[in-house]
Amino acid sequence: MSSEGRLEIPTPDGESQSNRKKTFVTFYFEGEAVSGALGEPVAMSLWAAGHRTLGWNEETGRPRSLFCGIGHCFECRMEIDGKRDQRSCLYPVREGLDVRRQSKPGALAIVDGMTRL
Amino acid sequence: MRTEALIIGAGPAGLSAAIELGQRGIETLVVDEYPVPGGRLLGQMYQSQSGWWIGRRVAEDLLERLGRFPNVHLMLETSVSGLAHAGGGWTATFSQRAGTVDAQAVLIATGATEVPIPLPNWTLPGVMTVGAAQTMANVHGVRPGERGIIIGFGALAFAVADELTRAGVDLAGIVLPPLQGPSQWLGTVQDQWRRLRDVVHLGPRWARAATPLVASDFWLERVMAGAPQKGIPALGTVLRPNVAAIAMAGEEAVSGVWLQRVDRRGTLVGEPWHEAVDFACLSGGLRPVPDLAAATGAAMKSSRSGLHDVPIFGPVGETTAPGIFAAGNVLGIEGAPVAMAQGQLASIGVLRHLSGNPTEWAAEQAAFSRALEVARERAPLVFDRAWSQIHEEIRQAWTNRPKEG
Amino acid sequence: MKSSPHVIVVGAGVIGAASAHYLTQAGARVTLIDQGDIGSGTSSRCDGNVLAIDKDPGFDSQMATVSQQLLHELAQELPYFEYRRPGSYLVCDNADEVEMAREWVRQQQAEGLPFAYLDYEAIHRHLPHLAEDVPGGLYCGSDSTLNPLLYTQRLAQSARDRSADLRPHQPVGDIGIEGGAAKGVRLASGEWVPGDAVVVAAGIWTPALLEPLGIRVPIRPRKGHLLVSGKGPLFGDAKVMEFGYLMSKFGRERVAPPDAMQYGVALVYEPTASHNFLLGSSREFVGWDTSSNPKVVQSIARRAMRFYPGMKDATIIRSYAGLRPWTPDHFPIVSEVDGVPGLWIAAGHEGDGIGLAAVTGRLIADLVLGGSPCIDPGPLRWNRFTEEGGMDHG
Amino acid sequence: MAKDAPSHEDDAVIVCRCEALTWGDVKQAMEAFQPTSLRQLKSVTRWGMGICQGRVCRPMMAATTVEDQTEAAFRLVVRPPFKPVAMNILGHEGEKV
Repeated sequence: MSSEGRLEIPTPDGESQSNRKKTFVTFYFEGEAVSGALGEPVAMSLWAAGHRTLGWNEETGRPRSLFCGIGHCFECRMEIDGKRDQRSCLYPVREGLDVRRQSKPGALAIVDGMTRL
Repeated sequence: MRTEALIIGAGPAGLSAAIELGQRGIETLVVDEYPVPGGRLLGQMYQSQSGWWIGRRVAEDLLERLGRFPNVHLMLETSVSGLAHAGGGWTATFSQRAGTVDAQAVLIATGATEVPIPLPNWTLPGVMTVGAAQTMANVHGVRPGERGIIIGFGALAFAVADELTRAGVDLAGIVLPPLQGPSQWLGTVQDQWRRLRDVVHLGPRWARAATPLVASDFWLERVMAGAPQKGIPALGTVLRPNVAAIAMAGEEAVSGVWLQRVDRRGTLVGEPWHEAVDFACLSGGLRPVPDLAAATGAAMKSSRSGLHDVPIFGPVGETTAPGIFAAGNVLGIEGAPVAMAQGQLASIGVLRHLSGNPTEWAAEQAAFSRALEVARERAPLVFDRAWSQIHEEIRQAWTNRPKEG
Repeated sequence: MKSSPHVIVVGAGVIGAASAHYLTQAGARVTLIDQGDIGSGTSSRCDGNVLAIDKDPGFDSQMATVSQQLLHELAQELPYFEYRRPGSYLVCDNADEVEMAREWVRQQQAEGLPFAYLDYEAIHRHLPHLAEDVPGGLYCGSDSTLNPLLYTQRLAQSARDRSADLRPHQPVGDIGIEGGAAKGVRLASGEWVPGDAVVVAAGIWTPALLEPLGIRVPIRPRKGHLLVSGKGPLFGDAKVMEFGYLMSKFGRERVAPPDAMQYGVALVYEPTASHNFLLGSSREFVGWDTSSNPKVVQSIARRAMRFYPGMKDATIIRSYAGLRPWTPDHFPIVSEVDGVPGLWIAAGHEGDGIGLAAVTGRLIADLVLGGSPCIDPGPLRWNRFTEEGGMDHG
Repeated sequence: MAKDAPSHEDDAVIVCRCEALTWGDVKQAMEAFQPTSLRQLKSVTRWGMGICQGRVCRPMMAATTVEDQTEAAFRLVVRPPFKPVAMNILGHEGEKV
């Protein structure tokens, strides 16, 4: 498996540091098939496949993506297999995962209660 | 589920502690959020005085040793969401699954987090911490982008620059962070330059030769401010000590960075210019993640910046909360070999807590304490010079802590 | 009283801040003192309730309604504090509750209040996320909500803008009585702050401040927990609570799971202006502990899912707990202390401090400065507990 | 492609990424409320109240100036859940799975 989004960092003694014995599987991002290494975090597969916007900030609607890479910042939160707010930098790829960006919440409706009935 | 010891964090500290507990027959559960054990060891690769440090191999070795003990269990993809004192021990709950774990002793080895460098448009996809880039490239073999820039002179900046350039990723160099407005907490330009002293020995031979020259602030300032704008070749890229990143550019993702020259006093001079990059790595430094320790009620040493918040701890990783121990970067940022020795020491604390015998394992404690001192002396990187002073204050606070009864 | 008297308000929670706001508005000089930050006690560990829906017809309801009107005016006058008036709902768990809810609405409508009973079809039309088996509910149109942290700060800010002296991080040592009247307070630092009147608006800390003077105040801390969701889809734009906790008003036993009964857990759902929602709440007498009890947190989550099954996938990002200043008859004390001229109490609002802050602050200003009171202060007198016995104040 | 020179407005820089709070928002709150602790600043700006719970923005907030410099003014307070948790998991903690 080779991909433009992948790289090799050789150790000084010539062994590959990162790309060893990977099994690639298919999962779904917004319904579109994406290839990822089994067990690597979802965000890594998406990044390698060129998908950078992993969600939108709820307040501004602006794109956000992986930031800290190890589960502290929650910027890469996505809906994975129906579960909200999953950190895609931690969540391991498995065959057939359903990965989606979280919808932006709508503005809070301002209804005057005195006129509701 | 019940266990004698619960270790939170499967990095160098947690795994080292688990091995010690494992070989002494203690039922031990190690949990970690990450799908792969090893913590930050997984991405580490740098040259030290004693040769190359390849963290992944260290992790593999620790895991191989751990695998010999059927009494040690590893549970990954597991975030601790609650830790409550119950029945003389602690009950942990988790984010990923219902159910609880009751433990008689808990070792908190939750490591560190990176501190931010805020600059205009830094929320754009493609701006990430330098640790994220390291994880991406070294751990998962994913290319962060075609051309990047490293902002900030934190210790990880140089290791990651080296790794990325060896993998053929083009870098626009290592530049200063902005030092005004929301980034003012990073200190002065002199503070940034002084950080270079702690890593100069990792650079090429000529840079190491320059060590005596930059030892005085007088010469450090002049050398750094007078560097050519295109930078000083280092680690396959260029160090640009008098150029600051002042803003990121892009619409849906990073497309460039705005740079500007900085003078000897840190003032921005001349006109800013734009360079095309599709990713940026922020290297602000590291701070401990002591949240769980604080939540147990353990006495903390709090810092105004939050950069140095740590539990007050004793010689074998004890905190002031009963049955709560800590090891590794959660006690201060000192690197993996120090964390491993702290993990071993904390295992002594856990063993004594479980047996109720506060004096057993004295020979092992002495050996691990020596190992800790050796690891400190040989540390290839000094992450933050404040830690030795803070640790001295903590030693005093521990000695003078109010004792129960 | 002088034309511009100096009033010392002890306690910078929402009640003290509202008192300072109305006192300065009426021309008094105010010193607002707190042992911690502005709004750092119960006012920062609560939700944004401004309710009439759960008030007994009569004085209780009148006090809440006047407060709602005053708040509506404050929202025009002060900078933004996330005030809005979406109304609120009570939802029923079973047929017994439906019967009582109908009765409750009848009583409220008789008082001319904007209440409506909502049958099965109507409640599910109003609240489409409700569990299918919820049999009915009711609605009150005048109920409003706000950000309690910001509201408290805005009130204090308003007082400061009228030259009130804000003294945070100043624990009060004692209240100075000379010749039988309140003359000022001595701070723990030793500083003497003289004043023409002292208003103790210290919530759950009120009894400890007055006890050295032999003045007993029957306020006890009643703990409540709240959960905070992450940003995401909301389950409606208005506050929703369960009717069950009103059942005691009808002398009926509430029917709920054992954990909910044990911790006094009843559904409270409150959407906020930050794309998230709060869930409550619990009612417990467990001393002064404000830590989050995982069992109570769990019980609140379960109770919420009983009414909103779709919440199972919502994310909870933290919990917190506060101590409500409870009184035996659930009314606050807003009154001068008999026999100690110049010494006032404004405390004991249990879970209604945010909602009743406006009327309380206004009433304090009216009473302390000798104006005509905005509501009948009779039912809020401190000596109503004295009359019941147990007071040792000579 | 010609590039516009960047905005040097520090005030527009987001400091709390979760709540999209800018440096200008923080400065405004400092002026309007004169907070005496980081906790009070938090209550009027919402820094640290988002899903990361201040893990990212804490050091930046410490760069603000608040009057009170005592440890109580900046002590770390942590409340469960320490990491976000789905309601159905929270509601069934302690049960066998």
